[in-house]
Amino acid sequence: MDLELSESHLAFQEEVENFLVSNWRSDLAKDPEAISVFRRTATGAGYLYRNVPEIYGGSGQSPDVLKAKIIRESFAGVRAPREMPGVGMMMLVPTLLDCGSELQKQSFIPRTLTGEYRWAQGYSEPGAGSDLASLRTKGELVDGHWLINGQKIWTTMAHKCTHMFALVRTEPDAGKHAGISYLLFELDQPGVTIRPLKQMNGDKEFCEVFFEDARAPADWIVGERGEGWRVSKSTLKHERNSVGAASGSKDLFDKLVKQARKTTLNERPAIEDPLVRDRLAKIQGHVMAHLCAGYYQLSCDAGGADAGIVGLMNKMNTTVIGHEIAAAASEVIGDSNLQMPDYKVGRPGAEKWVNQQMLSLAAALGGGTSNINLNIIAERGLGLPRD
Amino acid sequence: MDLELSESHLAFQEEVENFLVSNWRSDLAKDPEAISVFRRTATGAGYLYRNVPEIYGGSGQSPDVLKAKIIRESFAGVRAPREMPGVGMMMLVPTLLDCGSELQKQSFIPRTLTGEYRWAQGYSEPGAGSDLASLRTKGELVDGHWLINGQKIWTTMAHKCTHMFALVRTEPDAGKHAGISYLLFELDQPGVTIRPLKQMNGDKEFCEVFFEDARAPADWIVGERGEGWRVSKSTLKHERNSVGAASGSKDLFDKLVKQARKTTLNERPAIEDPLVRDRLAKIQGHVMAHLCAGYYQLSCDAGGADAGIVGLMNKMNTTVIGHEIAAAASEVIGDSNLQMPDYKVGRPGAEKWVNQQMLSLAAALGGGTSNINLNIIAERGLGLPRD
Amino acid sequence: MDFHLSEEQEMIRDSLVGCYSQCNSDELLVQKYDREPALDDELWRAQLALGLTGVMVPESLGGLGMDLLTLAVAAEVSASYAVATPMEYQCLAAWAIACSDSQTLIETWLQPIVLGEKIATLALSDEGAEGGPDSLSTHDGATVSGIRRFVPFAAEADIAVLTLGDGKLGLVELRHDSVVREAVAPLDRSRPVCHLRLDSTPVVIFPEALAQRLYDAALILHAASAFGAAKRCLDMSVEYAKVREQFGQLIGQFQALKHQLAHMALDTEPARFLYWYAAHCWDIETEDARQMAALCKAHLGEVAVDTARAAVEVHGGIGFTWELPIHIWLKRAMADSAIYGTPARQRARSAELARW
Amino acid sequence: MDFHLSEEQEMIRDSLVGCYSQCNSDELLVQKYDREPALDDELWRAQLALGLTGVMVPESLGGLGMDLLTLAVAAEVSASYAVATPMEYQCLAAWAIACSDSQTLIETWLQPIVLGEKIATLALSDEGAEGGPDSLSTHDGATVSGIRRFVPFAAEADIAVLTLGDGKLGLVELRHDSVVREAVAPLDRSRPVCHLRLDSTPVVIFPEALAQRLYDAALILHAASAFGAAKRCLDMSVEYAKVREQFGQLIGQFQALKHQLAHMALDTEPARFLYWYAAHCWDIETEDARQMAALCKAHLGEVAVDTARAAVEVHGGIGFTWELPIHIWLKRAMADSAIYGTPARQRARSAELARW
Repeated sequence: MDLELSESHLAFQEEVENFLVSNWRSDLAKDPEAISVFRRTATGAGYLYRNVPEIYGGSGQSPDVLKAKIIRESFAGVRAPREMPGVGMMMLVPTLLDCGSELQKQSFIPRTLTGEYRWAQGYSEPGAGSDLASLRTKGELVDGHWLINGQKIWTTMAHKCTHMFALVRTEPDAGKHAGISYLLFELDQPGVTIRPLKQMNGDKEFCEVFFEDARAPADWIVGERGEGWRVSKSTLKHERNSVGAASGSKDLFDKLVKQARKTTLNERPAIEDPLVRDRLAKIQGHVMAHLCAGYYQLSCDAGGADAGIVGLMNKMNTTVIGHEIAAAASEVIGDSNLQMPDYKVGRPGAEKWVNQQMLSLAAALGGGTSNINLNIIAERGLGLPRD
Repeated sequence: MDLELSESHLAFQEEVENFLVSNWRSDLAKDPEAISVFRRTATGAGYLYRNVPEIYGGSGQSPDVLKAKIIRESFAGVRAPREMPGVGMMMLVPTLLDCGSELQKQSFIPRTLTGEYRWAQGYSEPGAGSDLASLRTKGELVDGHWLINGQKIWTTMAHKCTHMFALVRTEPDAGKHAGISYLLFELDQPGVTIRPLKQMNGDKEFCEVFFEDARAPADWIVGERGEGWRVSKSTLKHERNSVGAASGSKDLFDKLVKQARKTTLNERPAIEDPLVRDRLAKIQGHVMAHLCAGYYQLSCDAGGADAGIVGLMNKMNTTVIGHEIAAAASEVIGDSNLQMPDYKVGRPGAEKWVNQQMLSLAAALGGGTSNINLNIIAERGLGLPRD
Repeated sequence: MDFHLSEEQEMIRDSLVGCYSQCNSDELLVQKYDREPALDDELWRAQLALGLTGVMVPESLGGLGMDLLTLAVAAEVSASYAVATPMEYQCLAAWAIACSDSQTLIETWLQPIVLGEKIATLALSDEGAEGGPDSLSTHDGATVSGIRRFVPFAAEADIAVLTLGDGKLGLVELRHDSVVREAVAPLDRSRPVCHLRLDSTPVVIFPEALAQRLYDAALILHAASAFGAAKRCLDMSVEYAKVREQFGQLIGQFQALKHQLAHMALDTEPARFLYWYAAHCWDIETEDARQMAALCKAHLGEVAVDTARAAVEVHGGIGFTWELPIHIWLKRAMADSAIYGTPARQRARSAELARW
Repeated sequence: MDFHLSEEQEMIRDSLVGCYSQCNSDELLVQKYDREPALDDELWRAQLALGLTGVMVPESLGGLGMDLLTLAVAAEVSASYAVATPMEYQCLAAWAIACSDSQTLIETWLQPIVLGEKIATLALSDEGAEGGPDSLSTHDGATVSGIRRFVPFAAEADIAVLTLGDGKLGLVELRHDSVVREAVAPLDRSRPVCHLRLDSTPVVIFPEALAQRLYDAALILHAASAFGAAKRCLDMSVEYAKVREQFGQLIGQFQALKHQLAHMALDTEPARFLYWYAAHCWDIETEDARQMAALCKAHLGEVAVDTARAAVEVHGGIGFTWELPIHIWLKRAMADSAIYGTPARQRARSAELARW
């Protein structure tokens, strides 16, 4: 066991850090043009879009989870821009690399990497949440175009996107899964209406998207007709960020400890309160177990091995820890629970944890996700019989 | 709202207390003959066996939950003997009163009340726990006797009993529930073998009972052939002890508080430890809610009303509180958790809570009882659809 | 021995349900919740018309002469419809003034409050919180200075009854020049709050030391209110489970969800009787009344937040939206849980009051 | 960066599994558990034959020169077969003596312990418990008096390494006349315990202040042992759910049970890596090594008891019997959780060590 980097990875780390010193200054952070240039340079150096071939605008590196981790951490350390965020890069690009036509790869991938195309995900529908395959949005091929009718929901930031990739029922007579195709289309067209959904914390991150004869060119289908379900499952050949979830939990936990140092509870710093200490230490046990399981997964990934059941647990652990932190936070901040944080009037104080208490709920949602996650752990992880 | 007794119940309470002063002295507690005499006198006075008609040895009083509560508490206060404990009085007698033949009532009830007949319950089988109706112990009517073959399990104290009432499959060709009959038989016969099962805490409260051509007279069947399932469900027309479970939880909780006063933790009485205080207060919230719900049920019972969903919750609440107390106790007693209480060498100290930690598990058992209880609360209490 | 509400209490409860289910149906409530947080005039007038304000004022002083249990049941109903009025504070202020043993206070303020001509709120300190009991102080017995955080409906109220330490209560007029009401974005938009800053504000001190009784009564009302939120969240979840389908069946048929709902019910349903009991103990002034107030505030606050959070999860994504009112009860539950001391704080008080 | 066991560690683990699965199969274990609690000679000899005792003794002193992680993995395996030997204590005693910087201690005791000619145990104080660190004291540096509670395998051991406060360690011979070993009925019959009463018992003080390192190592081994119990309970429960039928289907098909098992797995599986990590921190002496030892003892102790209790419930009535060995791991988990400080106690220590 060795948690230190190998010689060659240490050298790589130095190389990345030198690159950043030469190519990034924090005062560029507000200059979109400089950011674009930086991303291009960093891609050229092999640090971004590592899993995307050079012909499509990536840097085409062979997978190395440790290098990926070094890049992630070094870039984050100086707040340098990383890959374009969002489902375009996370989901569509790997799918196109796997199942897209050559034309699709050429037309969509490079512009997604530059951020010119921003993608929304059209999966969930009001009647098809955890049971996604029961979706009803319809696509018909009429005169060389797909005509799309129906409704999607929970599309993250659709109102800021240019395109959508969606699962659409194109073969009404085929079976539940076999009737679905994977279509691409533009969002800025008369047949598409986007309505942001206000969340309980006042933010508007998710949208409903309505289609009335929305149109897509006939060849903007990924895979064949009726293959959409399979296409959407095409594995993400990614440098998996297996410690990502855990280190997010740890960051949040560390912030709560900091809050507890600042906040007064019963006339002393909350961190000195025995109940707060016990509660935080209890959470830290979970956080550290989760993080160490992440080290193990990283180590497995790096060696091409399968981490087994703990590899299925990241989502649930993050959710559970989020709930625990929410409950502890509500005790730490005391009467500040009565106040809604208002980011418009400046940096909020302790009441920002009111927002975290709400956001911790979102993690468990998306249509019974926790229950489905538990099923997966039980069936795939423990080998229990399917229902 | 009024938690005090009415005038008439206060008068009854006084009457009971006077009766006890005249008829019970604690030095009689070890004299079986005196106890029998006392039970007879108390029954004559209308205080015991209130729901059993006089002709079968009871006192035939009309139901009154408050009077029942007064009797219970007054008798308990001076440790006077109450009704014969056990499933004979709890389950068999009400069943016979409901479904038994006149002959059965006359032969079995009076001797059960005096304790001459002590009954074991033959319901569960190794393959039929929470799914009781899948039982397989077989009964055949041959030459005027039932011949019984098979096995029962979890029969409480069978090795100290004289008789058994059992559910037995007598109609192998009928449906799952319709093939079952309710039979009575003697345990002291060659065809019956009783093997006490040792529990994790070392006690032997439960038994396995094996039948090889065990015999019962043909007319020792309660109800008709194939009616056993219905007979076993015959409602207990009892003065329901709806605060019973809750006050048991409260007694246990109070004992833990007492323990926490006595035990030293981090060089001070455990009760002064902020974590212990918080934990105990949290449990007290549950205990008091459970107890107050019991007051409500008692009040409903007294008025002949239905307490609704809380009436279904006593078992689960008791179980959950038992678990919480177990967890708190293990923190209070510290390293005494390493010791098994040994009742043979005298009164155990703090380590008696080790036994409670184990016993709190037994409450949840009996073949998935908690899960079945939750189903009942969800389906009957909340009206959710059955599976 | 009778652990039931009286017929009169049930009548009041039923008439409130009748009133609110019309004026604050879910659709109306969702619309109202989008406006700036403020006192709901329509419902305030409806409550005044029902004569609620004097519920705890003795009959000799023109009130209904009923008990805290009655008001607590009313608070539960108001909570279950997320009614945006300061009625509970108004009622307790009226009670405190009626019991103040001060003719001046009674003559000046009781009738205007009972008639609803003046709006009263409570400015109680959470004894353990930042800026605790000492942050409001009176040196001369005639004026008061300092800060009190999170005073409900302070923007609309005419007067506030304050705790001043040592069991003392005081009354200040909020429209006085010396009073600054600093607006705060409230989590619970059905109960807006301000921070009060007083600077030599004239105060009338109550001759009777009623602060503890008032504080305990407020704890119990917030417990009742928390129960109202929890129960509403439970009921909405059960109803949703009976109509929402996934994988070709009602989600209420999935055993895991069934058990989640059963656990929510196990937490919630018995807790109603704990707040009844605590109110009853307060009413008849039992020895453990103070402890029961703390315990029931702690227990109900925690149960309500847990149940509301569980309800959001039962509803899936839609449960996280603004359009489904479940967040309204979540926020009410969070506020009830935090105001005047969090569950852990109240458990510590309960332990102390139990002489552990 | 490599968070895996080394091949050598895996070999040791596999050879232990091979050994125990034969000598301590469930059937044999259940039989043994009915006897008076005592050291299991057969397994003790098997462990000696594998050369475990010197696992943490430097190669220069004739040991294997391996690390605590290796011993912790061995402790996990021993726990999962409920092996009734003091091997972990023997190994740590050998380590402490080897590091003692005392030629006398090394020459007198190291080889007999490594060869298994002498049996060693640890008599560490749970710093916060009744009869804490001060109950054993040495005035003259040559003798020690006082009580130490719950010393494992003290009835069989020849020597004990004691903590004496201020980071000091001492070694006493238990067969000395001045030592009273008071038998205690152990909860965990696979690890019998005695109370030690010392009255001017001759003691050799270790020149090196190793008490903290020794205590931390013991915490980590008990955490590993707790993990072994938890994992075994989880595995038994999953297997049972795959074979037991009720209502005409495998109970593992019921969603509620599935989720119970998933939650048990969520608690248990990642926790293995926490004890690995804590052992690794101890081995390379990181700054937070002490804190991680406390944290992992607290976390694993609680996880193990919860998981074992859940496993009993999954098994229904049969889970409560003596015949099904699940209670053996429940009791081991309870003992691992309580020894040297309960989870709450260890969390308080962890908070302190984290400088909160």
